[in-house]
Amino acid sequence: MGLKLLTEVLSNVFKRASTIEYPKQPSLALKEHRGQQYADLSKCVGCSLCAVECPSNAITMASLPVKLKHNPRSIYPVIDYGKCIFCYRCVDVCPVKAYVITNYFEIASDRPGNSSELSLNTIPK
Amino acid sequence: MNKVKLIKYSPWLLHFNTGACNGCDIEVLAALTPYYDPERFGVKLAPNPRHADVMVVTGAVTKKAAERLKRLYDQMPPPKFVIAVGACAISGGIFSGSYAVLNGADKAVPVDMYVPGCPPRPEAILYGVVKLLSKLG
Amino acid sequence: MSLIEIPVGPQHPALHEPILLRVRADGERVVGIQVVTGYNHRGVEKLGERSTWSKDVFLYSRICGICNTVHAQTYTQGVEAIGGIEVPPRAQYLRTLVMELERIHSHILICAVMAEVVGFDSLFMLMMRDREPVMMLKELVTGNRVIADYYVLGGVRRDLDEVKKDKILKVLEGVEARVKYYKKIFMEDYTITKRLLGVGVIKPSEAVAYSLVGPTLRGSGVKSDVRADDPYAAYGEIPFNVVTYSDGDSLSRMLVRLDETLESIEMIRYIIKHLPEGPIAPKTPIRTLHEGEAFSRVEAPRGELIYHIVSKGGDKPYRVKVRTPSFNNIINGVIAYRDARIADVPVILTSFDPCISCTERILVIDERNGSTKVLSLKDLSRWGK
Amino acid sequence: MSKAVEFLRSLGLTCKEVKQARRYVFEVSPDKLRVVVTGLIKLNLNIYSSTISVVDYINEGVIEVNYCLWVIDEKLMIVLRVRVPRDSPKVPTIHDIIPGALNGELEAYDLFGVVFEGNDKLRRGFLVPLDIANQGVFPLRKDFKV
Repeated sequence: MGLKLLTEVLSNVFKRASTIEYPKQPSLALKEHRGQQYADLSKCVGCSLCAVECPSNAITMASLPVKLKHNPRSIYPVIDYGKCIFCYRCVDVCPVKAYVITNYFEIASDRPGNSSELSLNTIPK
Repeated sequence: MNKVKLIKYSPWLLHFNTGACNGCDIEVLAALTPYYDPERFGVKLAPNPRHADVMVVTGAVTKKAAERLKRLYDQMPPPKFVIAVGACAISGGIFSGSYAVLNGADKAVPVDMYVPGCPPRPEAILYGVVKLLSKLG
Repeated sequence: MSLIEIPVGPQHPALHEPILLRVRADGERVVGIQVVTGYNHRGVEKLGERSTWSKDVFLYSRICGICNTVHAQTYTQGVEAIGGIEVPPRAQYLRTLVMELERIHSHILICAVMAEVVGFDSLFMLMMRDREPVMMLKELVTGNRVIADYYVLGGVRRDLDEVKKDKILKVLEGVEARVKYYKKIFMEDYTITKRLLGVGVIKPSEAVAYSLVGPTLRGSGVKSDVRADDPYAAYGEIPFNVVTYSDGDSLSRMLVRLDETLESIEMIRYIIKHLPEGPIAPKTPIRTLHEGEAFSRVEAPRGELIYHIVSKGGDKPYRVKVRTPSFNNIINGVIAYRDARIADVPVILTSFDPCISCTERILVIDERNGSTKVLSLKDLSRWGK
Repeated sequence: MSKAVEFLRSLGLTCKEVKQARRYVFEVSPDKLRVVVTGLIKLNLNIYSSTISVVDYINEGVIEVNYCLWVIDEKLMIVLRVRVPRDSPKVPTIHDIIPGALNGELEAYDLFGVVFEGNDKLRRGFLVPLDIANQGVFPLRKDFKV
């Protein structure tokens, strides 16, 4: 027992530390991780299915500032990240596959944010 | 020296579960373990609210736990800060609208940092803590 | 001699969950324990009646974060039984895979917490370190470390390819070696055996009468496992052993968990080798159901989980009754505290693998002596270490 | 044929058809419940109380109490179904016969207001927040509005 303990201690002394120096190093998040998602307005047709199917009612439909040809009702989904449970139900039910999925998770802020800015950046010029 | 600045060097966390599903709790616990090791930033779990500087609230704040939350917050010495971890602590998340839930920790105590996610990754929690510290100046 | 009442919780440095134990002590000896919960009651069952069948999968997953896929399994399995929905075999195997991954991380977690409670902090840190690869596997398969959201009615949401299979097998090899090492530590180390051996003994007949379930029941030597007795998902086709230990004390409950972890690793190897081909979900999503009811049982990491689902047709459930394993174990488990010493109370509670978010319920009093004078020690923080 | 199911049939109870395997649902009248449960326990088949599930059928004016018992030795579930009027739901307690039924009875009382006669540990407000419990309403009944 004593010898085994000694080898365990020695191997741990010479092993590289298992800590990831996170803010300096990139995190361990895999590309499969369900991170921040938002609607791509060059595809979204404003059908509101994601808002209906959201389990935590985090999606509201807001009106678009510009007219888009493929979006007759001129509305787009805004995800409230404070309410969103990142289940990706919206991604699954979307009939035109308009959601952009990322594994980005650094969205902590001093007020709950939403996806409207990210979505509006995708409006085709 | 400014008291707020002193906290910046070694904030002690108080973790309180106000009715979470345990998802956020085990991620807070995981954030304290060797892989993420927040003691690099001087972050440590406080055994007692009277020693704590930052309260980490997880979970949909139930009406019964909200009284305890207020009491714990009052017991902490100023300056004090609150981090709401997870969708439930921010707005009630999927439990918002239930008869037993207050819809967010900010209904009971002032919140300084929101960490979205269900549950957020340990890195996201660390990012929230570091961002709060850097905000203190 | 007057009795002293010591409140433990709801905020406690060792137990990260809101539960209040009112311990009545006569000197060092515990004479009564009062379990006060309800800090975690979120009214899930009422919320579920307002939402639709398909959205409720996500709600019921969030009853408990640690055992979220088993909650999703119990719910979908009940709904599929009512609707007569066939689940493709590949989806059944993938569901089983994720449930076993969850069992591994849950069992390692509670063994780590036990190490922390008895004051063996370095073991706690090591076990938490070796749990991280399992969480990574869960993220690889499902997309999130903790709450998987892997289920839809009739199937699963993500498929598994060859690269992921190889990765799972490789990581599990490392985990298996470490779990074997920890099992040895739990059986031999002086610090642990001194605190766990012979503490909180429950006899087999009592364990059945008081309706304890899961590793707590199997730790008392009663062979009862839903996976073997009442097979669901792919468990009918996967060979495995039901682990029992006969001593009924805290140590045997922990050893049941460690042995089950090793069993689960073997099961995952079998699943990956024999994964059938085919679709993983039905082509058209299921939205409405006809009338009916189902009693759906699943072996969660903590024991038998049961849902009673009543449908009156339409797109909403009429009633979903959830009974979680911890609800039986914590509240009826007060018998284990008989004549324990105060320092043993957190050990016994941890050996039940308490999951308060599952329980979220009521109060029980177990008192032998009539209380003479009750003193209240309000502040007790560094307690049990 | 299993001993437990045969015993229940010998008492003149009829089994309701359920789709799932290993589930046997029997309707029992409230006054016969204690006799049936005592007889089942005396068979020595390692029976534990899995759960007590309550369903509120508001249109029929009935509250249904389902005692789910799992028989370890025979690997089957026996559901004893008791239907009581909704305005005064009273059933005899079984927690002195099966101690493990206590938590289910406490829960059913707090959420549905089902009174288990003979159980002196029933009380309100430990699970339900006090502001709702003090109104004297039961949150899981169908007429309770959030």
